Amino acid sequence: MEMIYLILVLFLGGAVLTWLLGKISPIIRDILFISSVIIPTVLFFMNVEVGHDVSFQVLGYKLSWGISYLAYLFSYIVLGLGSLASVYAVAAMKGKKNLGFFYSNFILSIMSMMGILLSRDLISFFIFWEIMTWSSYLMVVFRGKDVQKVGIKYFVFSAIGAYAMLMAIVIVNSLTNSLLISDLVSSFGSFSLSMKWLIPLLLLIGFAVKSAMMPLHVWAPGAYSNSPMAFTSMFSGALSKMGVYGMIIVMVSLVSYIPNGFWLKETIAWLGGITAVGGTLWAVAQDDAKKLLAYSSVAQLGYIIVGIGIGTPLAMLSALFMAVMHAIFKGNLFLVVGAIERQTGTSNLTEVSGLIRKMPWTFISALFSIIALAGIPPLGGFVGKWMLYESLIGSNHYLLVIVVFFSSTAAFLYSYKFLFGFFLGQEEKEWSHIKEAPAMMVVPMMILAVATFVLGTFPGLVLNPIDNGLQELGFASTQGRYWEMSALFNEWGNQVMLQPLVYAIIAVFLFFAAFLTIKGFKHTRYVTTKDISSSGEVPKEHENLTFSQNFFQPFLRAVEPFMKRRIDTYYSGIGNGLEAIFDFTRRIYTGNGQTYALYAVIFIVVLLMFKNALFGL
Amino acid sequence: MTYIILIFFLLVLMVGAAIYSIVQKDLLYAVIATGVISLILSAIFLLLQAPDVALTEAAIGVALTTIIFIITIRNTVRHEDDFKDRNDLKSAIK
Amino acid sequence: MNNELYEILRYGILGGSILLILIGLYAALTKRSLIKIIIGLSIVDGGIHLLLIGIGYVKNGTAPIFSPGFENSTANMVDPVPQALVLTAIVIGFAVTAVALSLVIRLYRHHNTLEIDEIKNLKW
Amino acid sequence: MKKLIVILLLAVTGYFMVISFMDLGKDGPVVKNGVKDFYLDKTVSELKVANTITSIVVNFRGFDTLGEVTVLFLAATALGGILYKKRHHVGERSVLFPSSTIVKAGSKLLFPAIILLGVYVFVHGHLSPGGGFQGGTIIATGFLLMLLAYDNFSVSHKVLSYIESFAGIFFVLFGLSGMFMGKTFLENFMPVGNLNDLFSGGIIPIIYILVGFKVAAELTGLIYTVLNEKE
Amino acid sequence: MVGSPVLLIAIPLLAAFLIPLIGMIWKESVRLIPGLVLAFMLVSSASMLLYVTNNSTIIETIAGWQAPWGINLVFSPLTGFLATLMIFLGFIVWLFSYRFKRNVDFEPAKKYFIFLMMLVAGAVGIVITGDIFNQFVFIEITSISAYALTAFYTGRNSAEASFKYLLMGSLSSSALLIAIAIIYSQLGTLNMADIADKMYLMPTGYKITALIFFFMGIGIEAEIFPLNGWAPDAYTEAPGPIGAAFAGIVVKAGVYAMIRLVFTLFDIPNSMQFLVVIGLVTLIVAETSAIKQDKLKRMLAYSSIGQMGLVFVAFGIGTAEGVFAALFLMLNHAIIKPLLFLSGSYLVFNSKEKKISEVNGLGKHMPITSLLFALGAFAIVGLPPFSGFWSKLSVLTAAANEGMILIIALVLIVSVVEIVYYFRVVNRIYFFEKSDNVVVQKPRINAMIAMLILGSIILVIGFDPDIVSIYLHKASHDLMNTREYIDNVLSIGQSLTK
Repeated sequence: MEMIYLILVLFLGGAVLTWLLGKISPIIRDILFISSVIIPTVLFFMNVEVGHDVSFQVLGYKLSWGISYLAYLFSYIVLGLGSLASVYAVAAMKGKKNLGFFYSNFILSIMSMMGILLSRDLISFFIFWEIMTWSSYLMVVFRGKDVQKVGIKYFVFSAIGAYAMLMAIVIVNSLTNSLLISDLVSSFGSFSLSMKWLIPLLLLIGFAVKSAMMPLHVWAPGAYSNSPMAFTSMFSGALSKMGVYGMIIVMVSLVSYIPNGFWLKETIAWLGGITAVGGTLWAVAQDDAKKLLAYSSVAQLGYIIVGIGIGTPLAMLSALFMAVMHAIFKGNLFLVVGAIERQTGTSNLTEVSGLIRKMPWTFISALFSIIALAGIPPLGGFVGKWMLYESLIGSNHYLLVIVVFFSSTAAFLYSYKFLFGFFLGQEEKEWSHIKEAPAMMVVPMMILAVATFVLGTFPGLVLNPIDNGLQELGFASTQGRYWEMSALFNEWGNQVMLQPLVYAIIAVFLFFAAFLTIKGFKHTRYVTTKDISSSGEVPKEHENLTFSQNFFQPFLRAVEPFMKRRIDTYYSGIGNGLEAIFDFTRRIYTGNGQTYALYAVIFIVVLLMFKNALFGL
Repeated sequence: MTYIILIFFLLVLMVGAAIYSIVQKDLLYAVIATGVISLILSAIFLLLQAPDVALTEAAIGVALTTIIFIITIRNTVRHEDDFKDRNDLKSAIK
Repeated sequence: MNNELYEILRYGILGGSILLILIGLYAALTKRSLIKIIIGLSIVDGGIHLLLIGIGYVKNGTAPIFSPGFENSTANMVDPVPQALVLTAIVIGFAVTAVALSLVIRLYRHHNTLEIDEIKNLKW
Repeated sequence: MKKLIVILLLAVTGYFMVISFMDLGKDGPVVKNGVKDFYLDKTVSELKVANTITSIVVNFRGFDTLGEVTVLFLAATALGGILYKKRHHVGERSVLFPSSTIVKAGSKLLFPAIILLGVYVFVHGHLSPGGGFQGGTIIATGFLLMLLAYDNFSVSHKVLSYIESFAGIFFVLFGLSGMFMGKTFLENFMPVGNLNDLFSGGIIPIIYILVGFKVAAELTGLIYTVLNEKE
Repeated sequence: MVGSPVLLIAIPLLAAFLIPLIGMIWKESVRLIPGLVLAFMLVSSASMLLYVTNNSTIIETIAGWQAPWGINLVFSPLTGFLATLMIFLGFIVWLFSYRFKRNVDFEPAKKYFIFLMMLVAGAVGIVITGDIFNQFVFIEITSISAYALTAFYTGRNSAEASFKYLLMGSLSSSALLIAIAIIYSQLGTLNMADIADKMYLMPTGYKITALIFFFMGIGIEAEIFPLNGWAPDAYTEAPGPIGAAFAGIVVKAGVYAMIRLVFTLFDIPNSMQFLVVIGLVTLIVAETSAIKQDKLKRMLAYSSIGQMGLVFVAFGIGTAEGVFAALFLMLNHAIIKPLLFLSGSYLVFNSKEKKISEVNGLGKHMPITSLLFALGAFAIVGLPPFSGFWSKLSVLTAAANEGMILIIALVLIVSVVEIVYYFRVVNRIYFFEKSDNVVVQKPRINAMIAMLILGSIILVIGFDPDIVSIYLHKASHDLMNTREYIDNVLSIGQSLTK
């Protein structure tokens, strides 16, 4: 059997078996779950090679599966994060109900993402896209919270996106009589002008929904925070990257060939910029860590979209690098929140504080991820952001630089809030019994934390595959590797490492860490939030005095005018209005049999009149 | 000629019976008028050289349909406008 | 019977059948009593039967029945096919009317009214 | 208001119907030799049936008739189902109106005559106007008369159901036996005899008699069911 | 010859007449015989379908008279496919409703099964007959069975639903008779192939008037927009399995009659556009009406009407691809919607109002039924990898190949509406808390088997749509080639000369 078939069948069979046999005993279920994620992963990396396609026919449509360099890059994200998150999930979800269902959905969503990456034609791409959508939908509603609102919103937006894609797909089929992506790319130049605009636009709508681009992002915060955290790390880390993957292909292979297509690119870049700013501001305002990270994901995806929209090789490079990094650190942060929620029962930043001593490993992995998120060297986030700025300035998008810069500065605010709210501050009595999460949860988090460090130090590990992918897309390389163009590597580093800079920073970092730790041990006096006596007012027992309360109030007051108009309210207005109209249309069915008979007579009269108008007597 | 006059006479009678049957508020009379329509129809069928149809229409349209209508009216209400009260056909016929 | 008379006869029959159909439809569409509606429908049926027979009629036609000695005189026979169709249609119409009336009885049993405007528990 | 709309609509419909139908059949069909001539021809020459309508109803379009008796059968069954109540007062029939002695006596006299007429009509269905449907309905009216005249006149549901079922079964079996004899469904497989003989037309009279029985039983049962409906 | 189409009609009729007799002696027979008959019909029809797919169309004359003169039955790839589908569904519904409600008396049970069998037989008759008046008779058989089945429960509303259905049904039969009268008066024949052969002789005015009356008559059965007021009521008030039978059998017969008219009988090109318009209107009105329903079966009914609208849109595309897509859609709808009705009828089994809110949290208490309902919901909104996706894809592909981009957009927008209301119900089943006064009803084993069969078909077609595509291709070829149909039917006798 072809290896690709085998991998997908293993995933699918694993999903079914986990569900069915999982009813027998939890141990069998857990083992089945982990092995049906790990075994295909190993098989994939051992056996699947780029450029080996298999094709077959269904209903007269020619389908083709295989893997490209670009997809291979994304499969690192999907399978790597998938394996780690699945190990984490087994420990994190222990004792919950309906776990068989959860696990099999987990496997299904990994399978569907791999399917998307393996698809070389639009139909199987769409099929796996939809499987991904509904399996992730089932995860969003898994906890049974707000299902009618959040779940339906997620699915409706996904469906709008997917149907836009489907429409593009059938139009492509009618124009080229083939559904292979390569055929679309090669014959795109011969389409009429309207089709040249319509098809990329429709496809972009589909991808923009999944990558949470404004104004199609409204599903994301609810959906990210509603699904179990073990899955959200996949959701935000890997699943949203499928939108990015599609978007890159469309922007590079199709939009570049549209006459005056740069307008579209500019628009996308600006939408990305707005997404970044909006997501950041909203993230700052959140008190729930899940919501905060969700908005932060939206913002981070905004950077990636900016990079894709600019479309120069360096920008693409930065976008892809940020995509990988985002998968790692955001995936990790959601795992951290999951761990905290599991141990404390809440994910609210204003309720929990001072966990640094209780959950040190969790803290360290959170710290690494936050630093990477904020874009501080030497961790991975820095390289991507640097290249983004460089490419923006290089292509004369100065205004956009300001926007992105503003948003990434503002990102410090929520990064700080996150770190501070959970781990620093006073230790509350009620959290004194908290213990560190089990090893099965800590190990994946630590692996991801180390990954941020490794990739920050050795960016070439990722940049080389990215470069392969870009060359495959048609950025023909003339002088070696693209990323060598970046000042970052020209000036301060050799081709693989950022050596001097890195060593210096690591030294400083370690020194400060050691210094602070030693100093901290000596002088710390542990107090609780209630342990204050200023101006003689003793706080009441239930008063929430955590530091994280109203953390950035002045800042929020300053940006309030921008945040007042929520797109969400417009959408719900449209939704409610439509439902009201629909409620009115069904009144056609009055319930009176005679009225129905009258309709029949009207029907015949209208037709007879039409007949007279069209054909004479 | 007489043949045509006869048919036309019957047609007019039939349309009159039809109008009567839908104008009449007393459902019993309306039903009987419907029976009359069937009877006239049956006669017209006979004149139009369709004896088989005439026979069927006479038996079904005049007798059976009418009686089923009457039974229904007896089980429900007799006047078109009074929808609520159950009338007593027995006393009406006496 | 000459041609003009035949024309008049045909117009009369078709016109009568159309009138019957319209009168029946009027009753079915405006009357509020269920029984009146069914009366209307059966009048419509009658009109259609007349229409079919009228279509089959030919000038100076004779019934499509062969009497002894006249086996070959098919020339002036009226069309037997519509008659056969009407035969079937009458019986079917009666069957439907009977079912309708039994439904009326049941509706009256439940709703205690025959007004069609009040029998609309099922709507929208 | 509603009436006005309906009148307007019907006026339009009527106008269109008049202008579309007025010339219907004016010069006969556009196709001059339709199926009708074939029927008229074959009825005499092959089937030896005098009444063309009978031959059409039973033979050429016999399948319609099978469907039609099924419709009646279903209607009779449906009536029972729709008016079904759990507790049946057997033998207790409501009286439509009390009948006088004259009516009773007259009915008693008329009843055999009506039945005889009905039987005559369906036995001679292939020779003269009439046939199974007509005869069956006439017999049903006879029973109706008795049911109306006599409060205590009752028909056995069981017997009706036997007649109905057997007539239907034999109808279908006659049709099928045509198939088993290497011909087609409902095709004549018996000697046709001479035109205008009582025993002519092959299976046509037999089937029509079966139809007569079935229609009579179904209609009687139908009326009986409705009459039994207590207020 | 592998079988005889006439047996598909004659055997159930024979059984219908026989059941009252045998029922007097052996009571269980009234339940068993219809099942045996349907099984026989299924085997016979399926074997004939296999035969006609590989060989020529089976045409059976009745009473020995050749095509234009006698009534004939046409078992072609198209009619055979639809007939087999209907019989299969009839069998499934029988299997499901065998002892569906335990406390039903003997008499109603007898009638229920007779009517169910006759419903199937009538629908099969509508499909395989080659004569328009015969089709009318079969429509009446189907309708009367349907009226009776709708009024089967003695509750307050079932008679109302049945009466509305009957009112519309009477109008339908009147319109059909008028149309048949016009056709006969002009062409002097009632055979479909013969009519199609001579249709060019008919004056345009009459032709279109006849078509309009046919549209009205058959449109009521096929649930096109202004004529479908009866449908939601009848679906809601009929017993659960009968809702499945309506959606899977009766409507399909109506749709068949409609397309036979448009594609074969009448040669009016504009009627294709009419199909598209009326289909779109039906689709939009029905789907938008469904979203605010609070009764489960009523929602399913509106959804069913909407799907029929989509089928008409697909037929209206007018190409072989469109017909293929429409037939595929019909097949999928005939499998999925009955599954929804059947599982839905167990979800609201003990409830009086049959409200959607009463399915809350049943996923834990009746896992398999709920799962099958969810499977059906996923399939009907067209999510891959279930069967509904392929048919939706084929419809859209066919429409795109004709350049109907606006129609694609409308269909897809409506699909989003569909998603909303189906997912709301699925969410309720799985993620809400069950209220205490809802009594759970475990499905009987036979009902479970029936539902599992349908569910597995959804999965099988979803994973490999090619196992049915050969039949669909043959059928669409059959429908598109009017000339071949005419020649097939008329060649066995000689055509009437003009």
